[in-house]
Amino acid sequence: MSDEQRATSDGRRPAEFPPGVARPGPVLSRRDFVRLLGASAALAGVYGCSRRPDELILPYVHQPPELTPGVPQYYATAMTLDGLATGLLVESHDGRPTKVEGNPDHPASLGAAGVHEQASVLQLYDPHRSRHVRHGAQQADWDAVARLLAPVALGQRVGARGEGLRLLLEPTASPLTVALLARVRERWPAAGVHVHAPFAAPDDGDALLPLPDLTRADVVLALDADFLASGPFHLRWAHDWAVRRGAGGGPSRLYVVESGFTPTGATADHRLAVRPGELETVAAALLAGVRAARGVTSAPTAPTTADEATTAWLRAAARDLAAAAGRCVVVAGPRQSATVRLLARALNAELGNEGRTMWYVRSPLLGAGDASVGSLADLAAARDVDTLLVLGGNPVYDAPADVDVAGLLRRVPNTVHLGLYEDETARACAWHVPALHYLERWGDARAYDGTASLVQPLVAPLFGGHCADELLALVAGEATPRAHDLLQTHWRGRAGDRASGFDAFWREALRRGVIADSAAPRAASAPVPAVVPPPAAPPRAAAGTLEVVLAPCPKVHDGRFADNAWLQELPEPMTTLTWGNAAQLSPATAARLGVESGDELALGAGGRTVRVPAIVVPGVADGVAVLHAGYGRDGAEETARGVGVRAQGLFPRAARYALAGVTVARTGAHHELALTQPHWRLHGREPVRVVAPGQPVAREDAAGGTRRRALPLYERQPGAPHQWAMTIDLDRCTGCGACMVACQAENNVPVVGPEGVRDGREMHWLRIDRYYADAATDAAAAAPAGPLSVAQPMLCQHCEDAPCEYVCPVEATVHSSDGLNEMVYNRCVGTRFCSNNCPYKVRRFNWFDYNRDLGDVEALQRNPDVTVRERGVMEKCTFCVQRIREAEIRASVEGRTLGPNEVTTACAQACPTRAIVFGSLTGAGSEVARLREDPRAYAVLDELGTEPRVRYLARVRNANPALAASRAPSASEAAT
Amino acid sequence: MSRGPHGTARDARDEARGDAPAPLQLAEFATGDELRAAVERLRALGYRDVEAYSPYPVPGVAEALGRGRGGIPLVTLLGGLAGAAIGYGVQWYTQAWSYPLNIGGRPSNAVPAFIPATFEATVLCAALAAFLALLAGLRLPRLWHPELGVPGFERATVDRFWVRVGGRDRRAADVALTRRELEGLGAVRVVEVA
Amino acid sequence: MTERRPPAPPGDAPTDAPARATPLFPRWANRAMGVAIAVVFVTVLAGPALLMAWVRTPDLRRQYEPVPQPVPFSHPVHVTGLRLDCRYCHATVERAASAGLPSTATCVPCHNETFMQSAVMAPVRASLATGRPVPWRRVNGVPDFVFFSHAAHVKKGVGCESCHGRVDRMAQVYQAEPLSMGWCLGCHRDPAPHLRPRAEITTMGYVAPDTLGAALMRAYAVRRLTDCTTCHR
Amino acid sequence: MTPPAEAAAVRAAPPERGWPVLRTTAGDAELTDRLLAPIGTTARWWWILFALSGALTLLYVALIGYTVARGIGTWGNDIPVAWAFGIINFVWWIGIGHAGTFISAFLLLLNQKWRASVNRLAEAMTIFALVNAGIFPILHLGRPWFAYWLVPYPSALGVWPNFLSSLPWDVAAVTTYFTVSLVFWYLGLVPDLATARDRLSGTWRRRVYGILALGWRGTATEWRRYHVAYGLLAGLAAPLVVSVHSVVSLDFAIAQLPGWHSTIFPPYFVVGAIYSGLAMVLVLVIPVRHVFGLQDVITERHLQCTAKLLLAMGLMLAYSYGVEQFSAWYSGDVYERYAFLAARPRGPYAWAFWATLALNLVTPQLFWWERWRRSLPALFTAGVLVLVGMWLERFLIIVASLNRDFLPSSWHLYAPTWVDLGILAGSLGLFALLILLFLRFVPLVALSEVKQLRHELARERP
Repeated sequence: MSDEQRATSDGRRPAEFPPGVARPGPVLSRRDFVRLLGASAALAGVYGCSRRPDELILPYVHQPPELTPGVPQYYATAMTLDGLATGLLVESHDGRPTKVEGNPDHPASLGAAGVHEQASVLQLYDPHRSRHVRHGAQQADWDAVARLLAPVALGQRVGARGEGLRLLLEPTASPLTVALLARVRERWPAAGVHVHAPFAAPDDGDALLPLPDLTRADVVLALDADFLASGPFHLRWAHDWAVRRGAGGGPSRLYVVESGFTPTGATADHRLAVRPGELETVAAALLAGVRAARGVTSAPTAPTTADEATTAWLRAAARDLAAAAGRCVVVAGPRQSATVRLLARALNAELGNEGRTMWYVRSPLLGAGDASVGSLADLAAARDVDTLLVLGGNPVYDAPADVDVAGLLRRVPNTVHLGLYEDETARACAWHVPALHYLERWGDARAYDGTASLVQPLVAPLFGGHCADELLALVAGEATPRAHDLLQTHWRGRAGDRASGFDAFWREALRRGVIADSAAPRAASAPVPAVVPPPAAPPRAAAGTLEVVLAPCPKVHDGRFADNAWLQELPEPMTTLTWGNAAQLSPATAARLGVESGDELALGAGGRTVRVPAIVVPGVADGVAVLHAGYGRDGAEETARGVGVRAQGLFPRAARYALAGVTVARTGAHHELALTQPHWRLHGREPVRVVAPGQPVAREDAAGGTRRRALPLYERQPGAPHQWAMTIDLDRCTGCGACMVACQAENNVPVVGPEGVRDGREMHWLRIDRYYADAATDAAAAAPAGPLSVAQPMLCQHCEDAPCEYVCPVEATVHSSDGLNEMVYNRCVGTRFCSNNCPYKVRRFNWFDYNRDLGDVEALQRNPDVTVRERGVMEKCTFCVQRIREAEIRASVEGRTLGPNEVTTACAQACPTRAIVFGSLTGAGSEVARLREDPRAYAVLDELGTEPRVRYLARVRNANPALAASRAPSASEAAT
Repeated sequence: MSRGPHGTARDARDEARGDAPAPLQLAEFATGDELRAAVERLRALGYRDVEAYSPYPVPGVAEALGRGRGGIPLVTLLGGLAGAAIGYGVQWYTQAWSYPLNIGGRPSNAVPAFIPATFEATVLCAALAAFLALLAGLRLPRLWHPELGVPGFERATVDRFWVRVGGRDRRAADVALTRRELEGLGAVRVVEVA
Repeated sequence: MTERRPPAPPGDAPTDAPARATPLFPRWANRAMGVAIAVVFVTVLAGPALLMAWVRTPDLRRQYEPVPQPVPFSHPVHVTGLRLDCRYCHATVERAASAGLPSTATCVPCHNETFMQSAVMAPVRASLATGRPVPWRRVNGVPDFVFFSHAAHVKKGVGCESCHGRVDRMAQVYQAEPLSMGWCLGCHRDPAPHLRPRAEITTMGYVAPDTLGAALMRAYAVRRLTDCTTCHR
Repeated sequence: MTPPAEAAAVRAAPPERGWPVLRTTAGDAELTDRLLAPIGTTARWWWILFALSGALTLLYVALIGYTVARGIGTWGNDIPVAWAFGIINFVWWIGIGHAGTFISAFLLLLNQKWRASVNRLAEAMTIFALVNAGIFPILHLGRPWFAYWLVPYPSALGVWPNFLSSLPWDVAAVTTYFTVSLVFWYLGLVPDLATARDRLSGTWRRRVYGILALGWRGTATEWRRYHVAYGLLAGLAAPLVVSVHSVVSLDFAIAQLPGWHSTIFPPYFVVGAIYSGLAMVLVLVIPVRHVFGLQDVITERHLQCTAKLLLAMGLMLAYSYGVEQFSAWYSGDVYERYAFLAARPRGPYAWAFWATLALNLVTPQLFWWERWRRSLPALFTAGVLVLVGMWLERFLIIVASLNRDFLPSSWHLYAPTWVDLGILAGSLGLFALLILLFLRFVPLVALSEVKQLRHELARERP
């Protein structure tokens, strides 16, 4: 269909196109005309040597000594999500932040960066950010806000002790913010402080956070915890888990009990799908089972669970845990009930893991275990509030359905909102103050384990704006607070005692991005009440109703990233759904309801209804629908508006994350879901291999004959000193998607929008294929072990005998002497023959001029080291050749030879589990050369004789023999 | 050697003898068979420079006049050979000599891959050679010919058959005699070309 | 005429059409036709040939075309006269992709107050006063999809002169070489003749002894880089 | 005997006794006038068709402009289906072209009498089809303005086309084919142009034909060498017919895509090409002989010979289909097997698969029976059906192979846009327009050949 027709094909199409998405323009715009002129010039044979345009060169007036034009620099800073920080190194080109990397010195990153960190740089340049202070309908300025909050004026309204003053913050662990809040409370003792975020760590006053040491855990059991792919510390945990998984002495074993299907669940060796209501029973059964296995007398008999298979599964898991007592870990999801979390604690205690593999830290979050900090519900209930400061967050959009925030904001005379956007909450507030992006502001933050970092700006505010600390300082009585000064005074107080002096401390803190030994002390044990509250009986699954789970979207989280086109177009890890959310149903449930992917459902509970398309996902527990939050936005974020459905509208405060007894009905409407991968079955093919521990990759192909390596047809041509290659360990890959966003940011990969994705025109150079073992997709979705699912990052394989190269008529894609499959955009005429002949289908084509309509602001994010492709040319993964060449030049400038492990690609750098390894095959100590010789190493489609430079390491399925009977792991399982 | 429509070597010799060219005379016949008979008879009578005109090739006439193939097959062959050489040469020069690149690991001088384009070049050059050889041999295009002004001659391309004698042919020097002989052959009419 | 003839097909009875007396074409039409064909033939052949020649002309590439600058800076005076090294102003040539244009402040140390007052230095004064850069006009440029590193070339022993010509003799700097891909390839395929000792990088009019090239190739580990991604990334 | 008597003798040969290749009773002059009559026709039907096809041609031009200005994204193509309508139309049109050369070259070499009255029209069809075929490969490029990069010329960049790729072979093949066909056609036209010069009225019109006729007079020498050259060209054109579509088939066969990577492709494509071309001949010849009343020149003999050829080609095509499926099954290759044995008969484009089989394999079976070979409606309909069927076959080969290749993760469906459909319609319009102009300005039957044939036949009769 044409753009024009597509516009009408889908009711939920966003009103505006996201930044960087081609819009249907006039048939022949002026730019087209100019291009055609260029074309005619080109026809005259002048292309590539056209008359040099008149350009100006503007040097500095005074050259800053630390700056060399054209040479990027890296600054350490930290990004916080739900109050907890991840340390980052941000690349800056001539003053423009262009790329985010993890900070190797930071405990929450260890050099990795997740999708949100990677994509945050695009949010900095989001043209939809608010640009002015607003009061009512008028544009106001900062001074007006300052006058409003000046102590005298404020006092007259909120009373001398601040009875009428309320502050609503997002969860924060920033030492500066906490200190400023203390000052605010000194000044206004009666003022109320409230914290709200839909998916922040537990808000039931539990101040202890589990801090497992996964590097030493032989057996891990997760109770609905997606600890490998989401949460404030997941990068670190994924790293630690992968370290143990890959260590000698056999891989660790991962059990996952969950209701939805998460990357962690897909990574598990054994997985149990249960309804959310059953989880407490399951946890209790596990505890009982463990006690029984350890021969503890007075072990209560295990409560009977739903069915025999489940009980058997739990018994086996319990035995396995007991066998690994002191070397195992039980983790519970942060959004589980107190009962489940306490049972997990009891399990770890029972198993003697405390002080060995399981530790606890006091939550650094404001208000953790502090009754004086109220919740959003308390605030909504509060009467005679005069002035309310909403410092970040979007409660109007994401509050529980039965908390009337809109009413509150209508009641309160003076409401001040601080945020990046004029979002739903901003529009309901009298005042709006543009917030600073974290790459624009000074501040500090703490990580999950308490480690503190400084947040430093890389660029002057693009649209003006202020940060929460400055507003708090205003309220606390400072006349003209500046974040930088506030921060320095705060830390001068605390760093003064250091011998080296404050300046040294300051410089070091900024350089390393971490404040030395600021982590919270680890507690070896946590108090477990003598009597763990008895598990609630699982709700009867009434006929025709579902249990609905609300989960943070792996992409837009709670909606705060909904305006980020990179994240909107990032395929959801398990469904590859882009540009929206859907109700995830198991095949059995879908069959029972008679719905297929795309059919619209009406989910109803408590008089509230949500209309959302269904999507069938093997592995979701039967009778359960999983909804992702963060969609159906209605703020000023044009990219986000109208994309997906607002799922929060269904969930009351009492059941924020799981709601039972939800009625379901088909509306008859159907939506064409924007999936990047509509086919999950393997059809007897073996792109992914699964082996048992220690077993080499199967040498039989699907047909049963022995797989012979295709003999090389042609003699190798002499090569360069380095031969670049990559290995991807499928046993470490969780499919989180960080590599995809990293690639997009590094290589100026455009966004095509929902229509583009539906038309199969997404531009990702690196995609993550998600396969389900066919047996699973058909029947075994309900089986206790759940389906076997494997994620496979797929990118240009840089074949040595590349099928794409010999079919290109103009030598636009050829092979370099160091083994790269080169793509020369400026030579490409766009026959697309190369894509047809690429068996991996990793080539991407510029169907429209995706970069033409980029605004000036968005253009600032572009990486100047990578050509921005024009319409009509093919593009694909280059192994980040710009990094390779820069490294080579740097080495030769420094007069040394380049090491084999010195260069890395954006995807490999971002990967938290180090599943992707890049380097040169030549040279001593080459890691990639070593991994290529691993018994698990294989090449996808090697029977075609393409000799790819990318090798995959087979997924390991470390099955528990006691459970292996239920599902025998083997290569053929993944294949048939 | 070919004997062109206006004679060649023989003309030269006549030239040497310094004879004036005999006036051209055209005789019209009703049927192709009459034409063939007339031509054969004229040759028997010793006319050297005889040409026949017909709307379609009349069997036997060209043979009677001993017309050859004008060397067209040879030119075509040479054209084909040249085409083959150019075709392969260009490919070898560009791929293996001027800028050899590693393309899919294939050898630069990929003989099998060069066959199709070589073949096409061969055919193209051969065909053009044949066409040009024909035009050149017939000295076409030549919009004006003395015959074309003769009233009634336009039917030579429709349904009538003509014979021309004269030119560098001493046998045709005697206009009256030639005319009688032509009429004797059953010509519908005989016209002297001005 | 008594010989037996096979029967002629029907319809051959003379159906006399009006006899046309005047010929369709005059006699000169033959030559005219020949000339016409020749003309067409030549133009068809010559057109592309001329185009290919044209794209190689200095005019198209604005080669040798002096570019007037806001400040009439004279390289001869500074290079030949004052013996300034190129790197005094183009400071980053050895460590960055860009050779770097001097910041306005670079002029100050030498150009004392009085000289600074001269009319030609007005833009420099303005720049120092307002903090706005001097708008120099680009002389040598490559398309956006070409990535050129000065540092890489200088370190491998390619002199400034090789691409920029005798700047010391250019009253107004102009583009000395075609800077076409073909031209780049010439050197990338056979670097040896274009190399010089690193010490001589900025020397103008340096002539390397014939044998030196090969030695420098070894000394500086120079490779023949004709991979596309050497320049296109 | 006197001429009238002989005329009677020929007239006495009725059509039902055998299949005369020529049944005209007219003399050379009358025949000439009748065959030249269409030139300058001003019939109403002509103007109506001219308007229609002209409108479609304008749409064609407009949509080409739109595609170039906005980008190839206005088409339905995607990844993995990076080729679709553009290449389908290219292969289809170039295939149609083949029948013209086949009839004029092969039948000449095989000395088939029935060639004479249809070869002119068939060759015209070839050239006009090639005009369309030449447009699509350029138009489907992402950056058509750089199409000339496929030609080896000494550029300032110092880079060249890649002759490992079949696309430069295409350029060579199509260019050669077009040039040779044009020369062959024109050479055959020269004597008739001379006839037009001498027979038509209107000085200027005659001058135009006169220039085109190059001063042909029909001398014995001219005829002799003309036949030598014409025979040589036929000898060169014959292998060209085989080579061109073989090269086109290599666009697919040199790829390793299941459904493309098949050694039977070259002969298979050549057969299919001639097959569709013969169908187009039927679709053109039947109405033309009717409106111009040429039943006695283009007789039932021609139509039934074409029908027989259609049947023969149809059977060869059936064989090719069979071999494709068999080798897929026999290879045991999982990808080949899926592509042919699963995806095509049962996949998303199964409708195209079954439609192709029905249209291409069932239709020609009609012509085992003489009564169908005689029936004009049957012949015309069969022609249309086969043309549709052959287009669908190319759709199947290209789209149904691309949309499901090696990795299931990259499978994606394809749907054309209104631009795709408009361009296809436009190309049909241009073809029709050119045919109409041909009928109006060019002798549509080879006059001299028909006259010669007529006299040969007369001589053969006792």
